Amino acid sequence: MTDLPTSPFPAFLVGLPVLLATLSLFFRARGKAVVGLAGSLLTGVMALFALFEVTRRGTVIHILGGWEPPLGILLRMDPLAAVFIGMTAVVGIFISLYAWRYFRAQEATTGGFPLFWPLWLFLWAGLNGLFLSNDLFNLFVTLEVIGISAVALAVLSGKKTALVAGLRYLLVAITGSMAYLFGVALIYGSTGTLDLGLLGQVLEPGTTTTFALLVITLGLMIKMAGFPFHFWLPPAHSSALAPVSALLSALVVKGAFYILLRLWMEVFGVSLTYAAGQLIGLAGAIAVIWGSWQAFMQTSLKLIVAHSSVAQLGYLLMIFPLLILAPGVTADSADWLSPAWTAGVYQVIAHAFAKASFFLSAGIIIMALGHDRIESLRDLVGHMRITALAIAIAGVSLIGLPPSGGFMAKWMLLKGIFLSGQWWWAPVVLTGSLLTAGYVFMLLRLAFAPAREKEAFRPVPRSLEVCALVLALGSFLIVLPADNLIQFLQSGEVFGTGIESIMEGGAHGND
Amino acid sequence: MSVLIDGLLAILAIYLALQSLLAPRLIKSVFLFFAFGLALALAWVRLGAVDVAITEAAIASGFLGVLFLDALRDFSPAFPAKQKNPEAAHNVLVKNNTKSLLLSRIPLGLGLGLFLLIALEAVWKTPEGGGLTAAAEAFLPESGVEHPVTAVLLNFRAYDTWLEIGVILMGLLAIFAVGGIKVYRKPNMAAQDPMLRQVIMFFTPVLFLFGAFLLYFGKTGPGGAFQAAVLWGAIGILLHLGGKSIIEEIPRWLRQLILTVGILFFLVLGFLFVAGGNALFEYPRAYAGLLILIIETLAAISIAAALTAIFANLNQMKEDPNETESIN
Amino acid sequence: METTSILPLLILISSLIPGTLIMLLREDQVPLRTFLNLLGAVAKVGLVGWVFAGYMRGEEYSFIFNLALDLTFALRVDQLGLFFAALSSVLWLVTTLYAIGYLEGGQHRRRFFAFFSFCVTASTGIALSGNVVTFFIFYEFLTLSTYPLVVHRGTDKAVEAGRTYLWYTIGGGTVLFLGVVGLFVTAGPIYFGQTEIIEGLISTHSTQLTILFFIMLTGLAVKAAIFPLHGWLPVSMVAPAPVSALLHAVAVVKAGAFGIVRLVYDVYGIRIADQMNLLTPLAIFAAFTIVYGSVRALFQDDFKKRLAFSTVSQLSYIALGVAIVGFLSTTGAVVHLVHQGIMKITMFFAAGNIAETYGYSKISQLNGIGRRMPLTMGAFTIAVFGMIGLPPVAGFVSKWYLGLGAVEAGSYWVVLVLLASSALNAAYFLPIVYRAWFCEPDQEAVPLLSSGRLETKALLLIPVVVTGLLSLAAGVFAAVAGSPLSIAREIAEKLYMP
Amino acid sequence: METYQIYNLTSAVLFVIGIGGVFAARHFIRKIIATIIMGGGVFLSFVSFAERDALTFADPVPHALVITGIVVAVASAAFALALARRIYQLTGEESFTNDK
Repeated sequence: MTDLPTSPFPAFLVGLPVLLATLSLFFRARGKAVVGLAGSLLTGVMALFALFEVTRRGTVIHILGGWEPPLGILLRMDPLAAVFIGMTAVVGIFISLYAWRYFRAQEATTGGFPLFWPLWLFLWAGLNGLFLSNDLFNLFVTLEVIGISAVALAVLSGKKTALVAGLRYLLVAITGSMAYLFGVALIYGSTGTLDLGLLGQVLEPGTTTTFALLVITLGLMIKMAGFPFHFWLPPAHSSALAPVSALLSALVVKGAFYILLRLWMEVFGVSLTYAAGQLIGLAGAIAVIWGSWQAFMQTSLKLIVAHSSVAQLGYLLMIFPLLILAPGVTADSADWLSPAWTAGVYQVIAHAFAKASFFLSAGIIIMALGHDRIESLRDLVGHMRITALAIAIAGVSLIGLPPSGGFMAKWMLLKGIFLSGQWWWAPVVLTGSLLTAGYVFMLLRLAFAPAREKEAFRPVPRSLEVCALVLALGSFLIVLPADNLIQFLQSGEVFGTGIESIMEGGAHGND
Repeated sequence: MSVLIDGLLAILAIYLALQSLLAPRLIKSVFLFFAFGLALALAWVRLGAVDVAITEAAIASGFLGVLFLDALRDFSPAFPAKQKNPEAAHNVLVKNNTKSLLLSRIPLGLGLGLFLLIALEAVWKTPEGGGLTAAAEAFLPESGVEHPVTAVLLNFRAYDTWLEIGVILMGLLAIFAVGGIKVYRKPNMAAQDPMLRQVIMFFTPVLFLFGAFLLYFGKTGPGGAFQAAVLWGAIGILLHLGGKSIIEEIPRWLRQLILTVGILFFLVLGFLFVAGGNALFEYPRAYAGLLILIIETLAAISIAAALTAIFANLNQMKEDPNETESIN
Repeated sequence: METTSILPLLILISSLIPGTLIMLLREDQVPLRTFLNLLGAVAKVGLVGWVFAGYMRGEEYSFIFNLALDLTFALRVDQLGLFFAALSSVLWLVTTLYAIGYLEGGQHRRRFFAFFSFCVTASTGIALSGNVVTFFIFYEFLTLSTYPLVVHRGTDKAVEAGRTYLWYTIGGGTVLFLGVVGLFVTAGPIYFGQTEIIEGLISTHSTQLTILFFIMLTGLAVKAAIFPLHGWLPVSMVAPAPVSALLHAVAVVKAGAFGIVRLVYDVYGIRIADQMNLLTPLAIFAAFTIVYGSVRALFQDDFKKRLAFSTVSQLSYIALGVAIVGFLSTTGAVVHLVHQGIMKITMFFAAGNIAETYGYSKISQLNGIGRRMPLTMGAFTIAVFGMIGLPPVAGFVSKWYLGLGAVEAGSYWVVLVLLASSALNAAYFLPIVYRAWFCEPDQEAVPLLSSGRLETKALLLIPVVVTGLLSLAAGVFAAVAGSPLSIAREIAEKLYMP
Repeated sequence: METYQIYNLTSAVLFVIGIGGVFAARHFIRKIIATIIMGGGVFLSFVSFAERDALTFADPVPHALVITGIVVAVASAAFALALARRIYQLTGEESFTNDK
C-alpha cells in the first residue's frame, strides 16, 4: 500500500475548494459569485490534472500528516476514484457555468443566491474527499460535509416546499450517517483499524461484522435513496433550484453509492453471501420499476426527473448481485465481472451527465414559463429548440438507446446478467427502459405538439441552453473513449473483482 | 460496586432518552434531553473519556440545549411561561398521536425490537480488535503534545479535525441558506437589567479564562480547542442575549476573518508543508507543539465565533422575508 | 482484420454533417440549406458509387472501432449492404428534391431536413453495418430520427400517430435489444457473414438459438410491419408525403425487412435456419400478412391509407422470399427490396402531388385526375402494374422469381398466396387507375398551385417521373448486367454456392 | 460483566431508540433529538471500545473520533433546528404533514 507513489494532488483536490469557498465569504454577493465561479473552474481544472496524473502514474496516495495508517489517514486516488473525480469535475464545471448565468439572470428578484457558491465549493471538496478517502471514519466526515452542504443548497430557494423537503432530507441524511457510523464503531472495535486497505486484510467474518455490514449498507442505502428509502429524494430534488437539483442528482447521491461499492468489494467480502447480493439487487429492481412508473405518473417536469433518479439509481444497485459470485464460482471463471463493473461506472457517468442536463433544462423551462407543468411544454420545439434537443438527447441516454452512455450501461448490465445466468434481472432492465421511454417520449410528444393557448415563453439566455445541451451531448460522447476508460479502470485493483462467497461466511476473493 | 454504578447510569441514560422522546410536552422533552446529555457525560467520565465528557456537556448538551430552548420560543404550545391553556395544547398533541400510534407503531416496534436483539448480539460478540492505543502511545512523543487525544485530533488525524472545523462553518452557512434571518438591534437589556449586567460581567472573564485554560492544557491533559470554543462561544451568546451582539457589531471583514481564520490558517499551513515537499498537515517535528497551539487557538476563536453566530442567527429568525439580509 | 478504410464512414458522414449543419442554420437560410442538402445527397450517391466500383474490383472496405470490452462498432461493405445503401442514397437524392418542392413555404423546414438527413444516415448505417451490434445501434437511431418527421405537422393527430409509432418501434427495439445481447452472450460478437459461428454452436445451444432467433425476429418484424405488428404503419400516414415515401419505401420498413434478410442469411445462415425449422413460422406470418394487408387495402378510401396497407402486404414478399429456401426465392426477396422501394415511392410521390396540387386525399375524389396530371398518373400507373406483377415492370420480376422459388421449394401454397395477392392488388389499385383515366373529372376542381405550363411544380414532377421510369427500367433491363436483378442474383449465388 | 460491556450494550439500545424516534416521533424537535440520541449511542460504542483497549491510557483515537462526531452531529442538528423553526414560522407546521 505505502509503496505506491505519493502525490500532492489528493491534498489539493480537497484543500483548494475549501480554500476558495472560505475566501469567497469575504466578498459580497456579486464578488462571491465571481470568486465562486473562478473557484469552480480552478477546482475542475485541478481535478482533470489529477486525473491525468493517475493515468500517467497509476494509483497515487497522499499520507496526511505523514502518519501512515492505521494511526493516520491515507488519501488514495486509484483509477476508480480518478474517474469519479473527473466526472465530478466535468459535470461540475458546466453546472457552475450554468449557475453563474442562471443566478445572474434572476439577480434582481432573488438576490442571485450568493451562498450557492461557498456551499457548492464545500460540497465539491466533500465529494473529492469522499472519492479519495481510504478511512472509514473520514468517509463519515466527508459524508456529513456533503450532507450538510447538499441540504443547505437544496433549501436555498427559501420556499416552503423546499424547506420541508430539505428538513426531511437532512433528518434522513443524519440517520443514514449515524447508522453508517455505528457500523464503523463496531468494525473499529473488532479490528482496531479504520483503513480500508488494512480492513480488507484483517476483517474476520462473524456476527459483529455481519451486523456492521448491515447497518453500514442501510445507512448508505438511505443516503443514496435506494429502495425503500427513496421517499425523501423526489421532493428534495424537485424543489431545489435548477443548478442545485442537477448537482444533487448528478453527483451527490453517487457519493453514497461509491462508498457502498468500495466497502462491499474491498472490505466486506468476508461477510457477503450470494443472498445479500440478490437482496440488494431486488431493492434495485423494485426501484427501477417503481421509480420509472412514478415518473411516468407525474405532471411536473422536475418531479418526473426526480422520480427518474430513483429508478436510475436502482440500476446501480443491480450490479451487486452480479459481483457476488454464487458458491463454487471463482472470480477467474466469472467473465461477467468486467461487464458488470463497466455497467456500474457507465451508469454513474451517463446518469450524471443526462440527469444534470435534464434538470438544467427544467430550470430553463421554469425560467421561461414560470412553472414546470408538463402540459405547458407544448410546442417547446418551436420556442426553445436547443432545450428541447437537450431534453431529447438526455432522455435518449436515460432510456439507454444507442449509442449513448446509458446504452453502454444497459448493454453491459444485460450482458453481465446473461453471462452470469441470473436471467431474472433481464425483464427488469427492459421494463425499466420501456417505462423510461414512456415518460421521455411523453415529454417529447408534448414538445412537438401545437400550443393550445399562447404560452408566454420569456426569452432565456442562450448560454444556459448551451450548457444543458453540452451536458446532454456529453452523455453520448462518453462512449467514444470507453475502451481507454475501461483499460484505465482495469489498471486499478478493485475494478473487475468479484466476491467469492462460500456458504459459511465466505472468503475474500480478488483476482 | 462499579458495575452497579455503571448499570444504574446506563439505565438512567436509556430512561432519559426514551422519556425525552415520549414526554408529552415539548419543554419536558428538551429538559430531559439536557439531562440525557449530562448522563452521557457522566458515562464518558466513567469510561475515562474526560475530553469527550467536556465536549458532550458543553456542545451536545449545553449548546444544543440552549438552541432547543431558544427554539421553544417558536414552538411554544407547551412552554409554561407563555402558555395560556396547557391542557388544550396537551390534548392536541396526544390526539394527533394516538390514532397513528397504534397503527404504525406496532410493526415499527416489532421491527425495532428485532433489530435491537441483533444489535445487542452483535455488540456483545464484538471481538477484541486491540484498538490503536499502542500505536498512539508509540508515536505520542513525536506528535508535539503530551495529551494523546489532542495528538490524535490535531496531528495524527488532523485532516478530520480540519474538515470538522469546516463543517461548523458550513453549519453556519447552511443556517444562512435557510433564510429568514432578520438583523435588528436588540434593546440593550444589560443596561436596563442590573442583574443581567452582573451576570455578564461576572461570567465573561470567568468563561474566557476557563476556556483559555482548557485550550492551553489541552496539550497535556483533557481539554482543547472545541471545549474552549464552547466556553468562549458562551460569552458571545451571553453578550448577545444581553443586547450586545459582538459578532454583529464588529466590521464585516473582521467578522469573516474571525469566522474563517481557524480553517484558513490550518489549511494554508498545510499547503505550505505540501509546498515544502511534505504531506498536508505534516508539521516539522520541532515546531509541532507550537504550531498545534496556534492552530488550536485560532480554531477555538473561529468555532466560538461560529457558535455565537449560529445562536444569534437562530435567535433572530423572523418571518418577514423582506427584511432578510444575510449578515454574511 | 482487414484494411481499414474511412470510406464507409464517409458515406454516413455525407448526410450526418449536412444534417447537423442544417440544424444550426437559421430557418430563413433557404438557399444554403438547399445547397447543403443536395450536396450531401449527391455526395452520398457519388460515394456509394465509388465504393461500389471499388468493391467490384475486389477491394474491401471496413471501418472498425472498439467501443468497450468486446463491444465493437463495425462498418463493412458487402454486396447486400451496398445494394441497400445504393437504394437508400439514390432514393434519398430523389426524395430530397421532392421534399424541397413539397415543403416550400412550410414551417420548421430546418428541423425537417436535419432529421431527414439523420434518417438517411441511419438507413445507410443499417446497410453498411458489419455486425449485429452496429446494426442495432443504427436501427434505434433510425427510430429516433424518424419520430420528429412523423410528428412534423405538429397536429394532435400527428402527435398521436407519433406516439403509436414510438410505442411500436421502441417496444420492438427493446425486444431486439434483448435478442442482440442474448446472441452476443451466446455466440460472441458476430460479424455478418460469419454463419459458421452459429453453425458451431448449433449442437450445444440449439434451444437458446431458436429462442433468440424468434426474439430478434419479433423485434425486426415491428419495423417490417408483419402482422400483427404492423399497426403503426397506416397510422403514421399523417406525416408529410416525402416522409411517408421515405418511411415506406426506404428507411423504416426496409430496415426491418433488411434486418430479417441479414438475420436469416448472414447471422444464422439459410441452411442452419432451415435445419432448425425457424423459417416456417416466418413464412406463415408473411403469407398471412400479404393477404391481410391486401384485403385491408381494399376497404380504404383514403389514398395514402390504401397505399400504406399495400406496403404492409408488399413488404412481406421480402420476408416470404427469405423464408423459402432456394436460390430463386432468395433472388426474388433481395430484388424486391429495391423494386418495392422504387415502385412504392413513385406511388407516394404521386399521391403527394395530387394532394398538393388539388388537395385530394380520397380515392373517391380522383375522377379524371389522369387527364389533369398525366405525367404523375402515368408514373403511378406504371407502379400499379408493377405492384400487380404485370410485365415488364419491376414488380413482375420479383413475383416471378418468388413464384419460381416457391415451385422450386415445393411450396405450392405460396404460389397460391402470390396469385391471390396479385388479384387483390389489381382489385384495389386498378379502380384508382380506372377513375383517374376514364371517369369524368369534376368540373370545379381548381389547382391550388399555380404551376405554369406543367401539371404541377417541377420539383414535384421530376422525382415521380424519374422513379416511375426507374421502376419500368428495372423490369425492362432486368437481364442487363448491373441491374438490380443481376446484383440480387449474384448475392443469392454467393449464399448458395460455397 | 465489565464496564465497557455495560456501555456497549447501552449503546445499542440508545441507537435503536434513536432510530425509532426518528421514524416515529412527529414533532420536528423530537426527531432532531432522536438523531442526537442515535449519535449518543454510536459514540458510546466507540468510547466503550476505547476503554476496553486501554493500556497506560484509554485508546485516544475513538475519543478523538467521538469529539469530531459530536461536533458534526451538533452542526447538523443546529441546521435542522433552523429549518424546523423556519418552516414553523412560514407555515405553522410542527411535523411533516404527510407522514404516517
